[in-house]
Amino acid sequence: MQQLMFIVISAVTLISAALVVTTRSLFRSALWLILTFFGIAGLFILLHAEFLAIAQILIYVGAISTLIIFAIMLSRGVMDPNARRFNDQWGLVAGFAAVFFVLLTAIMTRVPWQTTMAPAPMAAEAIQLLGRELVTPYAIPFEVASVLLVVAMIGAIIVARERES
Amino acid sequence: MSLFTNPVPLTWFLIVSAALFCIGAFGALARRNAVGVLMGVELMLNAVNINLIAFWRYVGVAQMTGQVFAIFVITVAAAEAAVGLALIISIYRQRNTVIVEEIDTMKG
Amino acid sequence: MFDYIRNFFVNLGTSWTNWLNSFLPEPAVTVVNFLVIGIILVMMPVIATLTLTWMERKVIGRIQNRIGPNRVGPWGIFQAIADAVKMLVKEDIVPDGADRPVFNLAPILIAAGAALLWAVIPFGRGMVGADLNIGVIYLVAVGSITTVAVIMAGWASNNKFALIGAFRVVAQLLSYEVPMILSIAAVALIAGTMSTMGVVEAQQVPFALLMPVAFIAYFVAGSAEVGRAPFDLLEADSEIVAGYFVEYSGLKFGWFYIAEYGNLFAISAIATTLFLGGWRGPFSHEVPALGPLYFIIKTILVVFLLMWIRGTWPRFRIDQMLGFAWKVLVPATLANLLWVAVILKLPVPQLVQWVLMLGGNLLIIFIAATMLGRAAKRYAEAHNLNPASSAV
Amino acid sequence: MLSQYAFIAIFAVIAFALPVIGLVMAWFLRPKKPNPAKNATYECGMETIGDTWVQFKAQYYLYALVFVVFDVEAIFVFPWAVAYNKLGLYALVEMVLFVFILLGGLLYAWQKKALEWH
Repeated sequence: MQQLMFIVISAVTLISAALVVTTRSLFRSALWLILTFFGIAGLFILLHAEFLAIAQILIYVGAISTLIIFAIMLSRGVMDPNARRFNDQWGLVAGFAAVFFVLLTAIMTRVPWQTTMAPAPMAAEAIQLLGRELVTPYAIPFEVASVLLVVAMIGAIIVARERES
Repeated sequence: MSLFTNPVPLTWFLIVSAALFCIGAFGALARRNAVGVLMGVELMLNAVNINLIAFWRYVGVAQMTGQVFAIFVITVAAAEAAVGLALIISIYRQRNTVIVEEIDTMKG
Repeated sequence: MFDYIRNFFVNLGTSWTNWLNSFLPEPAVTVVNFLVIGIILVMMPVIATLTLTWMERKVIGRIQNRIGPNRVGPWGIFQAIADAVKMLVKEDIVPDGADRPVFNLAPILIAAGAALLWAVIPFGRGMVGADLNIGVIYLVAVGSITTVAVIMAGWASNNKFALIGAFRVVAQLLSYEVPMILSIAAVALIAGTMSTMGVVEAQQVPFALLMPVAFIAYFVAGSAEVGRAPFDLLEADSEIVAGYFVEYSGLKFGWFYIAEYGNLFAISAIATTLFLGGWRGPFSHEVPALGPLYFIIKTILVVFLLMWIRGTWPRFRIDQMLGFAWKVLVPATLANLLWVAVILKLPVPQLVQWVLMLGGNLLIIFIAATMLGRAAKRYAEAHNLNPASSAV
Repeated sequence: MLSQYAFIAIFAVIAFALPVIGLVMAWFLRPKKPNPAKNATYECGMETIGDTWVQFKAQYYLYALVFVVFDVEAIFVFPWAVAYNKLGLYALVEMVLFVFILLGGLLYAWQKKALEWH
């Protein structure tokens, strides 16, 4: 059952990801991106990382895609339906990406991963454990994350604000 | 029937993640539109997250390190998207274009 | 016999499962049960629309000194059915230049989002679709589907009013989602769990009494999220026609309508679950069958409160509305979150903790009200208004 | 535990199926007589003026921006909240610091009138 679910979910994820980078209309691209994010959330659930799955939906679907769609709407020049999608080197890039994928796959299938497949912690405890680790060993990154967010917000506000004229 | 009973091997997740990463890389390098480039980058970051979580599940499930790192990756992705898109909007306002090739000069 | 009735709903479920087990293999029983529960839950928005539209018309009618619907059936109770039939047989118009696939997908998505909320809402002890350990943020995350659907509807309609409406609604949804998340976080903090069942079990005292700030913030944010007056800017007829779904007609419009009432009902149910003790009530532990009854009564009371507010209050302006979310609700809910965290670490008996929480919350409300009053006074002076006539 | 999510998956399928079934039913029941006037974009009865792509204000983006920051903050707050009872005083101190840094950001946005509707 898990393998079947995995195949279905990853097929959805990869197909919609491919559509993200190839669709001509940027708005539709963004919609495919949202579907990709949902697919990735599904993969996280198969991996017993429920909190990450929900965070994925909350942040990527709820927040980042909204930002992206707003940016698409705010730069309406992109709506030209006849504009070229790719730059001149796209063939080269496609070849490079394909080769890179083959290379990665070849490496990863050869490595004898020492998988333990220990049972995942009970879901409820997993989140408590996560909370504990966030504030105990990762206390500094935890605070730095907050600083990063605020700095990003301030920077983005300065950049995006309309000049008073 | 093995599709119904066997657990998913780690390699499968890694392959999907690699595929996603390459698709994202293609988008980031080949798209002309700056927002499209950014979407490609987001895909790449997501591929990284799949790897982090897969290794957490299969190798280090006793600690939450993989999940913690994935959360930080999400945080950084959000910050990157916020600033990147703000830059795109600002550039659009000044140059009236979001095509990457047309905004490659640093001089105003 | 009495024992059976005492926990009627759960026992009924057990009997049903046993009956299925007598002729079906184990996995099939699970699937059939999932399907049955799923179909019941998915109908909740539709049921909510059929009953609440009637209730709303009656309540608003009473507030406005009218009778409300009274022609179709006794007291007009079949009015909603008549409306449903009308929507079903009405011609569907897709405007020129619309992005058809996206245009058609938007109402489906918004209706599905409204239904998905019900998966984690507990109706009684052991009566929940899925007791997820991340239940409370699941509710928030599902809400983001609505945001996407709204943008899709606005964009696909090829209509500037729809697009402007969509943008406004999204700005509203985003702004009010923050205080909503923060008030839910305070609930998770006291309960020590994110499972909706766990939250109800943890409410020896309804959380609304411990942290009125979080409850009020959730209530206000909830009514803003479903776009109810005084936050009904998306339907502000005089300003932007009918908002992001102007171009929809027939059942496609119907699904937006159903999603709106489904969300109204769901928001009330969530407020009940998180802040008003859910299915808990007198004797609910001895007689678990009373649980769903308490749950429904409390939910309907919250719905009634929302209707009352709609019938009484004038509409906010968009700047006031967004300002209220960011400048009043967000600081207040953040203060509440930290205050509750501080109290939980104090080495005092639980009762003292509760009193301190309530006290701190009342202080927060007092400070917020004072600052709002001052802001209103400043605004009135700046605009030469009579202070008595200016709100917020 | 995964069975709970199997329910969510099945439920999601049903939740999408219901509106689709409804729309298919309506498709059979309703009249279909389109004409150009009906299909025109609705604009209070007037002829449509100009492009749909009116320029939007960056203000919308600023709201989304502040929202993103607080949304990301939520994924730090929730695990902390659930684990809080089992953690020492340092958890409180860290969260106070975390929230105050964010509050600083909010105050900045407030000062710079990023939260103001123009």
